[in-house]
Amino acid sequence: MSNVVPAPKLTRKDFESDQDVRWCPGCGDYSILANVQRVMPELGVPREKLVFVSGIGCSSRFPYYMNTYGFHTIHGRAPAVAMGIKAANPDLTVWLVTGDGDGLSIGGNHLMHCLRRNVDLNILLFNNRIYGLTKGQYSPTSEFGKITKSSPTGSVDFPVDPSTFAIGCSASFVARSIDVDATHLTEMLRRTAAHKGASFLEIYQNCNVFNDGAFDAFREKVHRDDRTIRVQHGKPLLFGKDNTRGLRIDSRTLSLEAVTLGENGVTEQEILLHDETNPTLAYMLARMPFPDFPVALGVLYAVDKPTYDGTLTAQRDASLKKNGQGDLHALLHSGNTWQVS
Amino acid sequence: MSNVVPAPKLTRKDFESDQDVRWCPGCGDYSILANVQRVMPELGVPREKLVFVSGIGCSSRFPYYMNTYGFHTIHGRAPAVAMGIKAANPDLTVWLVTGDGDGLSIGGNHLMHCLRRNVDLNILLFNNRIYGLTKGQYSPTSEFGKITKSSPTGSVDFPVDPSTFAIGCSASFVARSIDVDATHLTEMLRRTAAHKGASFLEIYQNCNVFNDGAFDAFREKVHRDDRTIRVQHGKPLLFGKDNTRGLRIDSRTLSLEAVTLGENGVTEQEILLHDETNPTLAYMLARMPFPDFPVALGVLYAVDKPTYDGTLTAQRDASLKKNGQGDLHALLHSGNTWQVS
Amino acid sequence: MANPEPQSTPLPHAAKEVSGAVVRFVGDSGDGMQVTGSQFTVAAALAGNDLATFPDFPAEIRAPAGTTYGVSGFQINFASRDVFTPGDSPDVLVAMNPAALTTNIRDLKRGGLVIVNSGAFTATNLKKAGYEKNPLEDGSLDGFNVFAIDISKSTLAAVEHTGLSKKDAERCKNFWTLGLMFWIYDRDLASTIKWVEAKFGKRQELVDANVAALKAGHAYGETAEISHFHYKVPPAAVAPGTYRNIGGNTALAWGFVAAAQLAERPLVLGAYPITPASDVLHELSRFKHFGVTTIQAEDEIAAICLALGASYAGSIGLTTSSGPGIALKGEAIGLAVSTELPLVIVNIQRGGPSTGLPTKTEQADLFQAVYGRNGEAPVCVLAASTPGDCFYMAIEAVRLAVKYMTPVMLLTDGYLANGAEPWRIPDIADLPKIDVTFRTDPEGFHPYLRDETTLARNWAIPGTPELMHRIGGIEKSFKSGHISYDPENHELMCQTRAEKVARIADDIPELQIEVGEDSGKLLVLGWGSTYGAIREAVQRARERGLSVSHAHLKYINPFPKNLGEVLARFERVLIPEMNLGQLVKIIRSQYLVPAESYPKIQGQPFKIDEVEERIRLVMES
Amino acid sequence: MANPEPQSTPLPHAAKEVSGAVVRFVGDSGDGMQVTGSQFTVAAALAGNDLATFPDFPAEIRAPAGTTYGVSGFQINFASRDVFTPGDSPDVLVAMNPAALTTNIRDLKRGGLVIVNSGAFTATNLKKAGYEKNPLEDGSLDGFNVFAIDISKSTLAAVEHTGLSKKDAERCKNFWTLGLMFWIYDRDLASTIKWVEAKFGKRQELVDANVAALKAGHAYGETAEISHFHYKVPPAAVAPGTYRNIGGNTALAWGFVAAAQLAERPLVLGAYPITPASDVLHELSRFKHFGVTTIQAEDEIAAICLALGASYAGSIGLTTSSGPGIALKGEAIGLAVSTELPLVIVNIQRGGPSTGLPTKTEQADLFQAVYGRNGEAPVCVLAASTPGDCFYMAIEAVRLAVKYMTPVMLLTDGYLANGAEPWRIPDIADLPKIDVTFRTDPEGFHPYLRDETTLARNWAIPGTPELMHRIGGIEKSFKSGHISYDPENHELMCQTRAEKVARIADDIPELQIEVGEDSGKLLVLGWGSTYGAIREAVQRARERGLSVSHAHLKYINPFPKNLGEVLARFERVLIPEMNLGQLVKIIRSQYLVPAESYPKIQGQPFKIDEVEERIRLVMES
Ligand SMILES: Cc1ncc(C[n+]2csc(CCOP(=O)(O)OP(=O)(O)O)c2C)c(N)n1
Ligand SMILES: Cc1ncc(C[n+]2csc(CCOP(=O)(O)OP(=O)(O)O)c2C)c(N)n1
Ligand code: SF4
Ligand code: SF4
Ligand SMILES: [Mg+2]
Ligand SMILES: [Mg+2]
Repeated sequence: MSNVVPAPKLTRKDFESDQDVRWCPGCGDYSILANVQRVMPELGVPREKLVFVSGIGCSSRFPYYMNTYGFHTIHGRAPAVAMGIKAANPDLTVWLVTGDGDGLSIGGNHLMHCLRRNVDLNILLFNNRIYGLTKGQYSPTSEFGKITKSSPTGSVDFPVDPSTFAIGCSASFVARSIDVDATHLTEMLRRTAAHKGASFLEIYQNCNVFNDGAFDAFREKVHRDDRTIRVQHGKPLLFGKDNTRGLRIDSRTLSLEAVTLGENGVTEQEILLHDETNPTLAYMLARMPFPDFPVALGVLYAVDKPTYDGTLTAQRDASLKKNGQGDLHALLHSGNTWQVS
Repeated sequence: MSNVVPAPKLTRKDFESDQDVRWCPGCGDYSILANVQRVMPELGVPREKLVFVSGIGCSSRFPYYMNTYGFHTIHGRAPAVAMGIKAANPDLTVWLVTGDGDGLSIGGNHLMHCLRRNVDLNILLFNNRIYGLTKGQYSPTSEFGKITKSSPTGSVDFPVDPSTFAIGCSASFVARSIDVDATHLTEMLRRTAAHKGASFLEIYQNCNVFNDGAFDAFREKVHRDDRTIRVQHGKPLLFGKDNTRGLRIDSRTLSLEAVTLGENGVTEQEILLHDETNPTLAYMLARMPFPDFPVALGVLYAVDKPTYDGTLTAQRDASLKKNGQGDLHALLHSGNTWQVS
Repeated sequence: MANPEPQSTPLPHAAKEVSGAVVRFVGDSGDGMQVTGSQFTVAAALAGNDLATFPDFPAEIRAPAGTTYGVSGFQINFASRDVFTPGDSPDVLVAMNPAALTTNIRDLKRGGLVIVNSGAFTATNLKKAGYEKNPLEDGSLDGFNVFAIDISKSTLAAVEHTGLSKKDAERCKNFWTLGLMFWIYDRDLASTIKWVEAKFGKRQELVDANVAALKAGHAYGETAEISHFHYKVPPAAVAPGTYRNIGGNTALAWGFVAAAQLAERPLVLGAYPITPASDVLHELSRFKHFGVTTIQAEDEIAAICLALGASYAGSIGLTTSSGPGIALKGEAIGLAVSTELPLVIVNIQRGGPSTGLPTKTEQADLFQAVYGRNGEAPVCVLAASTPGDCFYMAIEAVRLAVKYMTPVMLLTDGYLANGAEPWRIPDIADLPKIDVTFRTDPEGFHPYLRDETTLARNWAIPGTPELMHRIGGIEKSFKSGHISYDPENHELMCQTRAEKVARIADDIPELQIEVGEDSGKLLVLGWGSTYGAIREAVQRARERGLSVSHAHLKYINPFPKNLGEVLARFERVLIPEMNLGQLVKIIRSQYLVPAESYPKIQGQPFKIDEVEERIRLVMES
Repeated sequence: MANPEPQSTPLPHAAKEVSGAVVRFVGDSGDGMQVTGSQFTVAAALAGNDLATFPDFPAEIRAPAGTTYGVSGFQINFASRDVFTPGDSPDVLVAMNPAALTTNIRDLKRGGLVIVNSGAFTATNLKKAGYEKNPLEDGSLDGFNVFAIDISKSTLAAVEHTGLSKKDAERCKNFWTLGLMFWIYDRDLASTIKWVEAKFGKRQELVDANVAALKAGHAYGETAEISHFHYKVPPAAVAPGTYRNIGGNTALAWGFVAAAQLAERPLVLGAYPITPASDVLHELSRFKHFGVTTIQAEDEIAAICLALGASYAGSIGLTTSSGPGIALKGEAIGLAVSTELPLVIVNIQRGGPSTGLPTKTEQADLFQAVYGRNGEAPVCVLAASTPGDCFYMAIEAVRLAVKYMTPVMLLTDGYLANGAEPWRIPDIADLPKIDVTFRTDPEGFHPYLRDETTLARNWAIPGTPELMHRIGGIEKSFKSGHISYDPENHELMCQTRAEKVARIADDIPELQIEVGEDSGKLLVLGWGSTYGAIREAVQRARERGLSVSHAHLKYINPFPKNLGEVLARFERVLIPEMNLGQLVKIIRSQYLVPAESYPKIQGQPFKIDEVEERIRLVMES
């Protein structure tokens, strides 16, 4: 141990690849990339042990810009490829980058199965509520009635909420953040990295070309305090300027209420404490209707659960222990054999 | 109107096709088939307006046995085919029969999208927690650690709960029943038929060849009262022999408690009333851990919401009203044209 | 075509008559080159020229300004004679910045005219384009006629009076450029002015500015030394009728609208966006009042399945995609084959394999179309040969699908999809009706009863009293339509499905020789979008006295009945394709003729020169 | 083979020596015919016979008892000479109920021996089987040697002492039957008794009952008039060694285990259950201690993608499926082609199109294997020819995949999967190591650097310091591995990928003539599971003096280098295939020889007779 030369500390620059970044100027993807590159050195994982896997979409170009291993796969299939990588080498740290189309339209099934299996992956879903790369069709997260090239009279699909979906799939870690808030985003990236198992981080990302301003109603500085709530484990669910508003449970109707402290005698006592381990609360927070409620950002849900790759490894080890290293000769000669001489 | 000859009343027999039913003797599918055939005449839909669509699996053989229109499609794709049928002819009543493998493994994505879009379909998912037709591999609903041909040392996948999944997909109707309970099953089939939109009915179904007894712990007569709860809108969530047990909310921990009336001073007052329209309650009921809690059967969730096919039709009508019947000549001559003579 | 002529010095202002020209507009994605090209096209069309156009988009949505990968281009070939391709090498290159110049100059004809916006040749832009020195100054453009004009500055001056911000004002520079090009080719400004007025309607300052820029550019032509370059391209002798310019994807979409009307059935499109097919979805989604329902599905598998469901329910089911998406549809195409339902699958091919070159053209999905399924799963395969032909092939695909109760795969490609040509608008009354008869008679009914001639099974749709039946992907009895595992029955059904598709040959036109004699030394056989290049190349080779003919396949499975005979009448057969030789293999396997392959797989269409050169080589060998 | 001989009356008890026989056991799904057949097989193998077997399962899991669609069968061909197929028509048919009789009697040789359980010929069962009269009584079996024995009753009597319930007791009737068959073919009971003991281990009463039934059946042979039918099949002259009986799917699974050991890399299987491929997943999932990881994926797309991910990470990625599942993998195979990663895809073909005949065999996915992808996406295609050959072809697939960094598609089919044959167990030391070298040197590294000979790119796996790089499905630069939209580069890359697969031809054995001369009148060329039938048919035709030879393709893309020459040395070429003629088209397109197709697509393998007859017809025409 004493002989190990400490690796030189890496910096953000070390995580930049030699390729020109080719997103549209102003795209929210830039900020996410910068924050990921910023957080990477902190995590202490050597670059060669990092793999970024993605599907197809603007967001899925991400791996090209990271100076790590990268696999830009095919549309929707990144979770499956990532799972194969982890099954082959659980030692690698695998990040998966996907979009709302890639991850929830064509790839929804793989995402679901990867979440329920709790494969140890860090999943970043860039939700811009649009198909960017194919130039602006509505996506499964676009609002009902959205007018796009493929829905000139308004889309007829009700959207799916990525975090609610993840909770429905029994994900063990569900969090939400937003491209423009570097502090929050880096914090969420750290939590995502730290969680063992399938960590699902939805990131609201502005596509300034095809869906500009999709999140302005709560992303703009003026609205941020009032229209988002940053949930923190064990802390009261307060929001608004000076934390004057909060969430309370109406236990008759089993639903959340957004209340103002001091109004109608509401006290901080009544405000719910956030509990990351409570699936019901996570479910309610994820799907609060906007703008009646603020948008919940932060770690909505996080519990420990055995990982798929961990169980695979354990089974492999147990089998080795029980049977010893496989003996091909013995296998071929097992059962009935006969000799011809 | 007065000239219309009333159609002769149909009976169960009228819904039996001329094909031999080819499930294993003793399979739970028989009972479901019988109950569907029993309910059909009540619904008053002429047989020619009924279409049964399925994927591949034992359960998916269902359409062959119904004397209606039927389409036995390919593995996992029934929701998409069904959606096409409804888009082409919203006048048809379409039932979709799928299995836990067909609907949740290969077909999970189509199911999700069909639920969130709220396509007007009646979806029956036969959950036997196993792949029947391919002779007994574990399915996405099989319990963790299940030993099957493909998992000799136990499966490494955490299961997905179909109803919880449906709720996560923002389904507008989610119900659960069980093959052996004809009364409950027929009631649920009626409710499923009555709901406009994507009605999702999960039916626990015993595969007596490859997963016999999967539901015995709560299906057996002796356990039924204690280990299942039949939820009914507006009624208290009581269960157990003589309804002596019930579900109460612990609003500190935002979770359900199974309590006994009279014990520790628990009164019926404290027992939750079931509210089909409350998604949070539906979510909690769907995923109650067994055997600490009873298994919830009944309509867990039901709300009205525009249907996909309804909105499509409305848009078609609006477009006709606005633009008049499309004029091909005018279309071809639209924009810049020039004359050569 | 021999223009511009750098050495000659015609009188300024006197427009010299030429037979045609190829012009390419290139600039940054934000420079509005597509609009410029389209407006130039309209003017040429209105002037009666025959023409063909091709835009070339960057793969990136909006690459950073000034980069080479952000260059957007538009090429037009217009002439007083028939035009079949957008042209090989431009006579005129309009380059709005250094990146556009560096990526396109190598294509320009020697001695061609280059118009550059010198205002964009800043140090930063030069660096982004990878220039070490300014090409306008280092002599590297010697041999071309270079006009370096500070178009940015001229535009700003021209629109100053409108009070636009500098940024908005500079945006008008494409109209300045267009004005200059209009002067060079002696075009009327009227149609563009009308378009600007319609486009910017309420924003009068934008109308004023763009019109001012247009006129300023035009005026510039009169005054500068560029006034030597002043041409007139007389109208082409084309068949009388009403014409419009049409792109392949639009023609395709309209063809399906027409087909649905001709069949008097609703059309249901299931599609998932993918380049270069998305525009068909976009276009068709505007036609609800034509009985067209478009569904943006969650993926390509759902898209085809719902189209099939719609067919089953009595609509015309259609699904459109490109290579990777078509790959995903293979299993469901098999279901359509087995259930014998009409279904049209369009593959707008792009560069492969895998994601490949999504914005580039290719013809390498032919094998996939003909062979790419499990089991014996024959489908009818058609290919459109020009943008306008997409309209007719869409109708043909629907006709054959419903008549033979079979999936039909229609192939086009990125080049057809994005390319455009003037198109004589057909008279609706001339389009033949498509007969659709649903089975309603319960007498003796079973779902796999067949028409004796076509072998099509009867189409009995849900909602029809007394015809309730079940279908699916398991083998069915020839006699009852019920599931059957009988060995002989399976063979009979496989043969019947094959024979049914084979019989389509009786119902399609025989193969015609497009150019040249009915027999001879060399037949150049093409399919799909190579039509124009092959046709012109063969024409030119013939003008040089070579015994060569051109025939073009629009029906690939089955082939036209006389294909074997046609092949036999030529000593040699050459097949140019944008792949490594796929049609050639199918032809060889079927007719055992030693057809030769001329493959090109560069994401770019054939040039006429390339085909002509290959013909020459083959004839010499 | 000429046995039983109905007219001869040999002395009872004296076993007549015959060269071999074909026996078919048929009964209800619940009658245990598979066990009976397997035990009979083991005994034949231990007696030194060469043999081949084929089970025939019903499509339904457990059809209602007594129905025709619930009939389960097992056929064995065993002999004192080489055996290559499970035999055409049985000499002996053992039918446990009327449904089994009615569905199988037409296959029996004229004069063959029929043993039926008359106890099962109840009115209900007769009706279920569709008999109006009892065939044991109405003379319809005249011309066969029929022994109607109430096996049910005899079994009950034999096991009465064990105190089993009637239901359990009757279940032993297959062992009674087996005992009788052991007597007829003079087999030793020991191996079966050992098996019964191992199987029922702790439940002594079941051991006792089954052994008692077995012995009773055996004893019955001695006493009844059936004792005329008493044969001895001497051992075959086979190469010395240790043998075992092996089925195709087991051999395949073990081959992959062996390949992983030879390559010293872990194996990762991604699979989704599908008939008839599921057993490979089942088998491989037992081998965790061999470094084998199996993942039951959510669908076939995930299955191949995770196998590809595993390959990327340095394991041997494998995915197994059948037709419809392979159709779904097309897009991902393209990604494997583009990223040039080693990947083995196994297609255990079944009847198509679509769901088709899932439990039946077919070879109709050849086109899909060779051509079924978008773009120019060449993959290496191999085919195993016998159950035991599956072992070696699995190793070969892995060898070529890792050596050439390419996806390899290995084709087998339902017939190979479920069929079995005696197999000489290879010495592990004789199996050649598979060399896998990962790139570790950062000097001059880029991911698409190639080996000059194989053109394989270097395999640089995550975890390797300093080699961080990005790959994907977009076209890459030949020179740097970065994304490239360059036209010439795309062509170069397409050609390189094609050339790489073509070069595999330098690394595989030349095509050998299996039977017959190196040249002559007719070459019968086969591929895959038709090996045995073709081989025997050619042998027989040669015995009748015809100039015919047999060659068999195990490498289909690329073909062996000498294939063209071999074809040229014969006047005619006949290609029997279980499809409508797929290999024949590929051969014709490549070599322009007028190869003739002999298609059979009935879900059933070729019979030797059928091939022999066709050879005769061709030779006469
Ligand atoms: C099989 C397949 N289908 C369709 C496409 C076309 N396609 C590329 S990206 C994309 C959607 C991208 O949307 P999203 O995942 O939200 O990513 P974004 O571009 O918005 O970041 C589609 C439909 C494809 N590449 N492959
Ligand atoms: C594309 C494809 N993959 C796999 C299969 C094989 N297969 C048929 S049914 C089935 C699973 C059936 O399970 P489930 O849906 O639970 O139905 P059950 O038989 O249990 O009713 C599978 C894997 C198939 N037919 N098609
Ligand atoms: S299209 Fe939208 S998401 Fe894509 S790069 Fe541009 S701004 Fe970003
Ligand atoms: S295998 Fe199971 S699910 Fe399928 S028919 Fe038999 S009992 Fe029913
Ligand atoms: Mg998006
Ligand atoms: Mg199941």
